[in-house]
Amino acid sequence: MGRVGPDLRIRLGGVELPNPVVTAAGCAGAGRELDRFFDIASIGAVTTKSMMLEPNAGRPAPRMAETPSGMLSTTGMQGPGVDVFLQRDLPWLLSRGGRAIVSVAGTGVGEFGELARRVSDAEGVSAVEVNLSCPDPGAPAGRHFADDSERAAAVVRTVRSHTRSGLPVLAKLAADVPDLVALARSCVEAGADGLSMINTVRGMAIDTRSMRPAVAGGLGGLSGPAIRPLAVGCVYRVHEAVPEVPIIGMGGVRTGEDVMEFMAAGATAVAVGTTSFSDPSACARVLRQFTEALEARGVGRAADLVGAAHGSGAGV
Amino acid sequence: MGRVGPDLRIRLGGVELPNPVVTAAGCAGAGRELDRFFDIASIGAVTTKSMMLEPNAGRPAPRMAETPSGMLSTTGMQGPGVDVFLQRDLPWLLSRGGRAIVSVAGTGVGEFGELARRVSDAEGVSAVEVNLSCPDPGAPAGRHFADDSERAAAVVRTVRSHTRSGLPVLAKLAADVPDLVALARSCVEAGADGLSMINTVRGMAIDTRSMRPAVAGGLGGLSGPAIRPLAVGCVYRVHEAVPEVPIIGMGGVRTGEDVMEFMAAGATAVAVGTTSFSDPSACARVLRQFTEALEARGVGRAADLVGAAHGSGAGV
Amino acid sequence: MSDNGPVQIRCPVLNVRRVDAYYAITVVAPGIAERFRSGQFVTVGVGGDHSSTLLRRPFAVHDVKPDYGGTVEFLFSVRGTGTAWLSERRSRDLLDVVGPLGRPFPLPRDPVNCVLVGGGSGGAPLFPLAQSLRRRGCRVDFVLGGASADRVFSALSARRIAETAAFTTDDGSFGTRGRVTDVLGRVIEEARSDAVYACGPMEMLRAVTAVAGSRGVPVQVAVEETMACGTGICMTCVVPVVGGDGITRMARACVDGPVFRGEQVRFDDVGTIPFDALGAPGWKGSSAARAAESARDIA
Amino acid sequence: MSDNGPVQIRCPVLNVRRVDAYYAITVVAPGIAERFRSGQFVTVGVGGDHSSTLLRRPFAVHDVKPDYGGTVEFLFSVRGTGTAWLSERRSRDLLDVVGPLGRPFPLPRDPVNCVLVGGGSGGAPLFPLAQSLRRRGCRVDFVLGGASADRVFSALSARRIAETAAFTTDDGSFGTRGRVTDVLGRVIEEARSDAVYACGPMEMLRAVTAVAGSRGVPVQVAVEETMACGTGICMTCVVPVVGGDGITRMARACVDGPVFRGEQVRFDDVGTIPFDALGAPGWKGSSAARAAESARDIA
Ligand SMILES: Cc1cc2nc3c(=O)[nH]c(=O)nc-3n(C[C@H](O)[C@H](O)[C@H](O)COP(=O)(O)OP(=O)(O)OC[C@H]3O[C@@H](n4cnc5c(N)ncnc54)[C@H](O)[C@@H]3O)c2cc1C
Ligand SMILES: Cc1cc2nc3c(=O)[nH]c(=O)nc-3n(C[C@H](O)[C@H](O)[C@H](O)COP(=O)(O)OP(=O)(O)OC[C@H]3O[C@@H](n4cnc5c(N)ncnc54)[C@H](O)[C@@H]3O)c2cc1C
Ligand SMILES: Cc1cc2nc3c(=O)[nH]c(=O)nc-3n(C[C@H](O)[C@H](O)[C@H](O)COP(=O)(O)O)c2cc1C
Ligand SMILES: Cc1cc2nc3c(=O)[nH]c(=O)nc-3n(C[C@H](O)[C@H](O)[C@H](O)COP(=O)(O)O)c2cc1C
Ligand code: FES
Ligand code: FES
Repeated sequence: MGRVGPDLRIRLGGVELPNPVVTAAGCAGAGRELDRFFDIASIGAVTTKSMMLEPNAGRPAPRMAETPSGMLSTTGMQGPGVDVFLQRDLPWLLSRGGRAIVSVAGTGVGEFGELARRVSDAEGVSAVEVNLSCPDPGAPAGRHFADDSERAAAVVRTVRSHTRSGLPVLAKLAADVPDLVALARSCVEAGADGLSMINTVRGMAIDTRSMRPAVAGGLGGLSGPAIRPLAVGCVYRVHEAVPEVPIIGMGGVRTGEDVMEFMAAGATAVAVGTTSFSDPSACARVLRQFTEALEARGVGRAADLVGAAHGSGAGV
Repeated sequence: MGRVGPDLRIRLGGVELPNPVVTAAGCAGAGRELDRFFDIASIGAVTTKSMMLEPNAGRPAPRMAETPSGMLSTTGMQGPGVDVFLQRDLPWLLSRGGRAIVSVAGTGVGEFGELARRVSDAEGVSAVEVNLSCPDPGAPAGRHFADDSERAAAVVRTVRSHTRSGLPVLAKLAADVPDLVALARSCVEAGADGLSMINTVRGMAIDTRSMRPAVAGGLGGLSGPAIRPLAVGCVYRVHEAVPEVPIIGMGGVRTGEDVMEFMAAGATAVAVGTTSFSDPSACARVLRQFTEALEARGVGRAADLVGAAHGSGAGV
Repeated sequence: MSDNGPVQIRCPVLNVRRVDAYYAITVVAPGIAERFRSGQFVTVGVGGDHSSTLLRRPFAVHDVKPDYGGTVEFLFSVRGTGTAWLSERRSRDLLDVVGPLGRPFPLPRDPVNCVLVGGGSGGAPLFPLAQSLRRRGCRVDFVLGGASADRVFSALSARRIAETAAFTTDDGSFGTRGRVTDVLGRVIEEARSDAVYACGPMEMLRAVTAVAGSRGVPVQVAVEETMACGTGICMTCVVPVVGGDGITRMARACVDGPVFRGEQVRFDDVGTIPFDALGAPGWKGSSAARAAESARDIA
Repeated sequence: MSDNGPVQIRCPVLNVRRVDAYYAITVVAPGIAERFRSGQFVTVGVGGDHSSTLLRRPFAVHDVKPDYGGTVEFLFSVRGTGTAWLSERRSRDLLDVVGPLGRPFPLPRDPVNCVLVGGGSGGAPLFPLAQSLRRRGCRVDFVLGGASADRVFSALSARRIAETAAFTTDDGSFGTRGRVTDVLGRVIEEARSDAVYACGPMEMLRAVTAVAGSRGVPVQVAVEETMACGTGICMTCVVPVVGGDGITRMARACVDGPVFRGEQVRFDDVGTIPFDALGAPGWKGSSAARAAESARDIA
């Protein structure tokens, strides 16, 4: 009808995405399953499940438990290994016209570098996301790279140096770290072109019938709308500290209004995670709702929303 | 009818409570308002709003926002000051047959000591709870005592030394601290007889109509069932580290099953917080449901549940 | 547990009606009906047991009837998730209702002339008040305003109960185009009003207080602050209010209010902590003030 | 977007019936009905838009009819919050349904003899299967078990469709006291069965696989693992399954299953990661295995 909608384009590091709605790592496979419910090329990008160097069988079942407005999960990054992904899944996604943000998960700093090299050598990747919520073999059990700003920076530095220039490196941060803002600064100093946040938050549920933890291994990762206020708070604080760095905000996004909320807090793009489990069409719906919300408010450019909630009175 | 129910008594430090259901600080005033809905003497104890030395006007409105299965709040510990509490509210609660866990909040280490001294001098207090989620004037803005295990220990040490022996001192911990287990150990070494956890978790919501943070001041504290998995995980981890130390578990308790869950994770008592806002009879209902759950499972002593979920396979 | 405080009951819905832009729900709640005094409100759980919306929604009581042992009616417009859910209730559904809550409107001892001013759904609590006043032989005049004709609350009943009833709408679709305060002065003069009662948005209450104050007529206002608990335990609903002792306190709208004397509400400072409020940075604690505080009752 | 994959639709409820210990819900869902093949399941959103229970609930499809363009029926027993909510649905309510999901039961090319074994609500998916098999000229025998008479699923229809139907209950209140596997061997022998199809709890599937295996009869089992998404993207529903290449993989019950060949499921290792599974600590990655992996299709 010739009507011109709002300009949805956003820039993440050197790369432009047609709109700010992307999938969250581990919540969309590599896009193929969701493409049965909506056109996977219509959203900003697919962030893949975190890829490891070798095939990985993950954690034993039960791997999930439902919690109030959220869920706990512990999949242990099961996957076929990065090479299978690059040979089988990435070409499919690109052939469909989709964009890929490839998440990588190493078992050590060196492995992150090797992962980055292989991903960087593949054609057509839009960005590399570094999952820093991976166990650090050099730290006490249960500690992730993200729990130590120095170790996180070492990973980011290695990934950046193994990634061809022009391909943005995004550091994926967690909320339950000793000092989020310090972590964000370290990652940026180490060469991250952008930040993704937040990963799941460590938590537990106990099945009161069996009196055992509801997911195998005890602790799981909490995700879903329950954690949205935590996530929005993290994005707000990090955007305040490093306003020039693009952020992919995520954590419980369910509607177009939630995208507005994350962008106002300082996110440049927004990822849909757990909601794709309960609503396989969610990404497309959220993008539509977001577009309508912009139109209703007469906002011409999505990018203008970034950080809108900052300013006098909102300081913390 | 002469039927003997389960033995609900539990011990917190040197003090015995008739049952494990208590109120959470700041979610029950000093018991008077809730006593209109159930007999305030029937529950384990009332944990009071955190008392400061001087009257405190708190934070500007809006002070709350609803979030998925939770709420954000920022009351800034408004209250009349500890003396008014000790003269007006405490005698009322004791006259009704209730038990008081008095929460204290200082603006500095010394003030915590003075608060402890005054509370300790009052007759009939069951325990002192030290709210470590208070701004530390010696640290950067926004940092609480709980964010620094050393500073937290200094507060606990001072409170312990100003509190008469026999009166238990409980350290109230937060989940969003650099190292919860280290914090717990420091507080116990500094003389805490027990630990309470978790306080609200820092988060934010943005009103997408005004594009401003929904509570004044930006960050608020997230509470309610949304944070229960975080809280259960914290109790589990701390009980694993210091199994001999009694814990008051809290965070999103809504039903008797939730009490079971916290106790299985390692809590000796369990506090009802936000749920009392939505259901003023909640404490009595939760206690009834908990008692029924014990009976249904044939558990004779509530105290036997403590830590039941620990053991092989549940490690993290 | 005290006997004349609020109660919490699961009450059956008697009916849900549309009234212009509003919904009216009547529940069977004898315990609440018998305790109710005008100006008080109820809070209603929304969304069912597994709802993600935890907090109760507050509504002024619009009518109380003796049928079925005692019914309570409240009116609302659909704003968000909670009111949308309520609008879908049907007869015989159960609602979890707590009430009556808050301080009621103080009633004059003598049969004086009262003007009742309501904005939008703020008109609701004025109807039981009008009836109480009439029973005491007071003259009642109404001034009701709204954005448009369908938001002017119960114009017909107002006409029936009151000596006179004036209406205003923002868009001029009914009554005078403008605000309630545009006609209030005239009404006060013509009716020789001795007292004003008002309920509606904070801005309206401020303006009503100013109009009445300039004519030396005392005003009682019922405020609507966001409330997490409604019972006085959460401290989220505070409004700066000057006490009889001249000290400003952050008063809880739910138990210290919702009814306050208009001139005691520091309307200009709503949404702030006035510098001189009890316990604010500028407040100088005196032992006398503290002693006064400790003598005050809390609810 | 592909055309024969699952669809997500808001479908009106046609009716909700009680059937012994179960509820049966029929929804109008032409898009799902036309794509459905027996063994597939649907997932249903529960609790409404503002529910705190986020995840969809999976249910096997029990019946598909051409009425109203295509209806889909599923049966369930009330276990927790989601099924309790579903049991309260009424005609014309809308349900958010995704389906059909998962790999269907493979059907024999020739008119062979098939025995269908169901435990509790696990009987549900066997009914459309029985019809498909009958249409191909297969002989169908049923073995249905349950805790008690009211949990033995659709005994009447089973008798109507099948050549023979045997029933077992734990408490002996109906049919033989005991387990389905107590009678299965006899049924296989008497009916000279060429294939077994089974659906029910993991323990039952293991036992059925053992009984059939010892007689050299192939088994197809439909498993019920906890599922967060049902569409293959969350990796929470995994079961250790040996592939044709001899490699054990943690297969997704939702898209790689729910139907597997019985002898390929490592029942003893359910709830663990077998040491030799692909990517497990004991697995030695060979480039050949990796090449095989990359050639596999994912759904
Ligand atoms: C004492 C009192 C009496 C009231 N009486 C009436 C009445 O008779 N009729 C009527 O239509 N409305 C009345 N209100 C306002 C009514 O409570 C809100 O419209 C309602 O809570 C909105 O809920 P929601 O879920 O639809 O909106 P949402 O925006 O989804 O609610 C989110 C949160 O904000 C709160 N909230 C939103 N709007 C308001 C508001 N205007 N005032 C207070 N809290 C709000 C809700 O309670 C909830 O906690 C009254 C409010 C108070 C405090
Ligand atoms: C492929 C498949 C087909 C199924 N078909 C049927 C059927 O035809 N009829 C029927 O009655 N049941 C069936 N089930 C089981 C059914 O999904 C559960 O009974 C239902 O999810 C319970 O939900 P709830 O909210 O009542 O229970 P809750 O215990 O409150 O659920 C909490 C969470 O656990 C999951 N869960 C609980 N029990 C089970 C279970 N037994 N299997 C899988 N997930 C579970 C829920 O989906 C939810 O995510 C099937 C399950 C699967 C995986
Ligand atoms: C089942 C599941 C698997 C996940 N896998 C990954 C992963 O492989 N890599 C990663 O960086 N984040 C992973 N995440 C975290 C999400 O990408 C996201 O950060 C988090 O879930 C918060 O968003 P949400 O609340 O929208 O789900 C996973 C989350 C879930 C629930
Ligand atoms: C409105 C509000 C006020 C609170 N005030 C205090 C306080 O004064 N002192 C304190 O230690 N904790 C305070 N808390 C935290 C609670 O005691 C409790 O730790 C937290 O809310 C988690 O429990 P819940 O989810 O059951 O509410 C407050 C919480 C809320 C929601
Ligand atoms: S609403 Fe909780 S104190 Fe008023
Ligand atoms: S349920 Fe999500 S992959 Fe199977």
